[in-house]
Amino acid sequence: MMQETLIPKLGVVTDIRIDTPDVKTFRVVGLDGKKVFDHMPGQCAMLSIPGVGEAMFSITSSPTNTEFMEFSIKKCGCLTNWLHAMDVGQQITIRGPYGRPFPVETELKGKNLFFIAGGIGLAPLRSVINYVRDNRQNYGKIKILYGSRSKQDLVDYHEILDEWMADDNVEVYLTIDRPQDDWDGHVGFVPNYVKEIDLDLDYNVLVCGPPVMIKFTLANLKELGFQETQVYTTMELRMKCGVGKCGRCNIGNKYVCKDGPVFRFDELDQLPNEY
Amino acid sequence: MQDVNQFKPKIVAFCCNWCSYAGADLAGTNRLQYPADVKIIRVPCSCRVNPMFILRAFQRGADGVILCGCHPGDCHYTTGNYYARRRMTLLFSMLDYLGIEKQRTRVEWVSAAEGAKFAATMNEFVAAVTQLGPNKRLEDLRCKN
Amino acid sequence: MKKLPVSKIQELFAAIRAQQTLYIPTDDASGQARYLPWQEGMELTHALNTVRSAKDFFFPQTENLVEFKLKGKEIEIIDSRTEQDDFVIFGVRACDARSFTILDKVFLIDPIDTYYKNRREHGTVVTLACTQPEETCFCTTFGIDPADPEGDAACWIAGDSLYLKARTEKGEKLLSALDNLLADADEGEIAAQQKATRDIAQKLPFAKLNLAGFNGENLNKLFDSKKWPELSEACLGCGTCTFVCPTCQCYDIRDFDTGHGVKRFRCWDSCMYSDFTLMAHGNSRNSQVERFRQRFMHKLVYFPANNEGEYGCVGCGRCLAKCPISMNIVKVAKALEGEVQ
Amino acid sequence: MQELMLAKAKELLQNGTVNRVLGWQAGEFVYDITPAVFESEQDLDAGFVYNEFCGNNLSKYLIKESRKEGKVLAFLKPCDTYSFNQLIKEHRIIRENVYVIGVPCEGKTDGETLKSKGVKGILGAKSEGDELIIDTLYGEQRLSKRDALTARCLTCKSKKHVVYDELLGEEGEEVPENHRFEEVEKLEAMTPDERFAFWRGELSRCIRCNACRNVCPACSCEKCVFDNPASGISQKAAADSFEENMFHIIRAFHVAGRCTDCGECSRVCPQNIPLHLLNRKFIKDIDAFYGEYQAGEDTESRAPLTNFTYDDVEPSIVYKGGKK
Repeated sequence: MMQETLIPKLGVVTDIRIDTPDVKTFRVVGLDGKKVFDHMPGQCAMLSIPGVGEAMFSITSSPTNTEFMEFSIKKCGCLTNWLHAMDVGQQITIRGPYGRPFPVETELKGKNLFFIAGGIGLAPLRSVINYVRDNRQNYGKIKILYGSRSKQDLVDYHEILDEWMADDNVEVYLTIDRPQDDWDGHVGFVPNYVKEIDLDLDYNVLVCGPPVMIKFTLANLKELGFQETQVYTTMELRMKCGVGKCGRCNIGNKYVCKDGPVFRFDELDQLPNEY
Repeated sequence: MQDVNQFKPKIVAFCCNWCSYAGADLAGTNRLQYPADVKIIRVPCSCRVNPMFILRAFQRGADGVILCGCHPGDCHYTTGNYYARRRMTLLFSMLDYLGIEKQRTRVEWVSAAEGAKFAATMNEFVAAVTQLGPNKRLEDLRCKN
Repeated sequence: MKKLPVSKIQELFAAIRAQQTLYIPTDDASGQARYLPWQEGMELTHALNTVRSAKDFFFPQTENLVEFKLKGKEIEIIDSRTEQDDFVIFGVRACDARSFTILDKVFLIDPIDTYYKNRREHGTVVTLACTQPEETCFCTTFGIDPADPEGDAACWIAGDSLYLKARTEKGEKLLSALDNLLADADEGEIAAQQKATRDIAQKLPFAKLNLAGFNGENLNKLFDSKKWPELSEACLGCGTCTFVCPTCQCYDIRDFDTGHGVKRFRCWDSCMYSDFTLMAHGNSRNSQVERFRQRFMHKLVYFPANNEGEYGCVGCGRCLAKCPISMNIVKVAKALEGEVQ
Repeated sequence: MQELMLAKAKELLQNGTVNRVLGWQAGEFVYDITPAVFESEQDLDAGFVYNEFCGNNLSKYLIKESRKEGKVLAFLKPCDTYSFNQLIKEHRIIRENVYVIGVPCEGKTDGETLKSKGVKGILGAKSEGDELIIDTLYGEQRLSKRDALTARCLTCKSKKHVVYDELLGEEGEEVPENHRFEEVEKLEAMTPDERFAFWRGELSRCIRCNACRNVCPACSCEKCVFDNPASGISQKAAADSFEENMFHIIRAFHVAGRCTDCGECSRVCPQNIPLHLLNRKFIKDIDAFYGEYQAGEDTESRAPLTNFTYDDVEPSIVYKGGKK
């Protein structure tokens, strides 16, 4: 049978983890208890509650997780409000995977990787980080810089503490925007912290976060001597079809859902400034 | 024996909180009979009902829509029903202009003391709509079946 | 090539109708040209083209994609599609015929849109050559010959005869089934009529519209042009141009709660609408300048950049005739011409 | 007239009375006129035009233009001035920032109207006495100016401006014998079944392009109810006959009592749906039930739907008839 792109599959939410006051992580499997489909890090899926809406979310879990998929979702609109209000056992519809993943098996293979994430921007990068950690032999040094508004707003804080920071092969830098009583780590914005980290230029950088953070981070990276060809990001625009036909995520001659969401900055530079 | 296929219209009645809803209540406590297919929607004032409410009721399967409010001059908010009166007059006239049966829509003023009038109005309206048959001209086919 | 007397066209329609549904452009009760299913006695319109384009046949304004039933936490997905019956569209003009090729490049590339494909496979397109192009026509700009239209089969009316020629297997199949009505004809018989049409086409006001610089290479130059605010100044932000356009293909997917289930449907959408790119966190095209630019950039620059230079316009002239403020692709192209040459 | 307007515009630009001019710009053909803002004399010379094809009602653009810096000169035709007044009444236009020059109007024509009279391949047109001489791809055609008028101009209610700062040309007269409700009356005289069939035929052509809404000077809400996804209306999907009825009833209702009958909705409709017949029905009913009222005639009076009297007719007048 031909692949039906617009007809979704069913999934069921088996676990809901409260990450921050406005972010929850949902674990989704198919009705048969298995993963609904395989994906590559950076790819997305269309989740929907019929009658409420359908939207694109990046798959937070690593492809190396063969049991289930996870989505870290921030509450900000109609659908996400609904998702935040639902209970375990709720069925949802899911279709995908969509988009071009991070080139973890090609351009990024064997390279040193520097991950920079801000707030919910960790969601797509978490998939890459865990993929890379599970295939550790294929990559060089790994640094992770993650910042959020406050300690409470750090997504996946426990996984960061228990797994990433415990991993001798990974260097983790955390920061929060403003000082806080129970925080003895770094305080300050992500773009500034980038300049404080001891870093050589032999890294490929993967950035994701709010648009302003990306803008200033990129500027600071360039100041340090990084080339645009070394820096990747993942984008978000309104999407409906997910397959480059409905027309709304169109920037220049690219469709974010199909030709992205992962772009290298030199590719973005070619596109008109409309994102 | 009653005909099981007999058409029983679905009626939506918008009732203002202060008069008509209390009137309906009174009809109930006085054990006055009116058809169970009249679904009452309580609104703060008859002027809370905008044309979209009426149309939406038809879309969702109503065969007739009636708006009940305080008698002119008795509005809890002083003037609400005067505005509702103009609005509904124009809307009903427009529906008639579009060829939609004018007997499907109605406005009645029912006070809190007029339980009997409420029941009688409903009985009469249901009878009128029953005669018209199901709403076909303002239905949304997607909501059927 | 085959022919039959124009006076027998109703017999031809009846013969086609005997096998499958036939749509022809005809004048409706209010005198507007539109495609309607042929019934006995229904005549071809005298208008050059239909008000709405023919894209509806393959990409209707609204269609159900899938239905859901919800019960507690459970969801049931119901694919309620039915197989499309075979149908013939008769009298499609050369521009609209080309629009199908353009839509194919959107819907039939991987991943294939099965809804579109289903209709496309079951539809046979019979085109009709133009004889009296109008001032708004500029199909020749896109290499379309109004006197020699594409399609599964093509027709010409010359003198008292209707000439028919099959171009594809589907067309062959249709014509062979009508064989007893048709007589053999020679291509030479339509040559004079074709020449007359082409002569008029040469004289049209936009026959020499120059789109030379509109391609991917000048993408940013055109995008950054200072002319967009002025061009879009009067734009109302309605969707007229989009909805009458035979090649506009953007769509929206929405849910309708029927009270006993949810119908997910798709409908045409327009990049001219303010909510087209609206997200919970903001809008990437905030003003009408950007939305206006998107539509013309998409047709004149982005589409050719992705499709070997083929423009997303067929020069049918509908937007020229219908825009409430008479701002259109020709004016935009002419205004931007200077930027790239 | 065009020369007069051009000279006036230049003079006012020069002496600093205004900073911009809102007018009509010539297009590629004789009939495809676009509303435009001219900022300099060169701009004006390059494209400013005023002729029988300048039908666009410019008043709605003043919502945006009057909020920009400086003062804008607006040329308004008699029927545009009604819309302008109505927008002033609704506090949508900042009056101090607009310099209104009333320009006379003898009725307009447009490409669509000419084509509906069988004119094909229009290349140019010029007026000569009572006739319009149209140059076409298929030869010259002559049409009397009366025949070339758009439907809305045939039932023009007034050629007199209700507001202006300055007037060019001669002031026109009101047209009391405009017969603009004749079509409405014809429909009213039909049986409900005939009316239903008529409107189904018309409204089923609607493609939900929203041109009628977006062009309407009375539809000036910051956010339209139809743009609200939570309203439950599929704004752009002609998904069901109900949706079409709903959209058009509500659209007309929202402008009831505020519609000046400028006719832009019917002019822009790509499907030629006679939308003005819905608006006129409301105008006629308001006149009949609540007394003569012309929206836009003044900037003070209360609109019929935000007003009442204690002895208004009861809604039962519709389903029972007579009882005033």
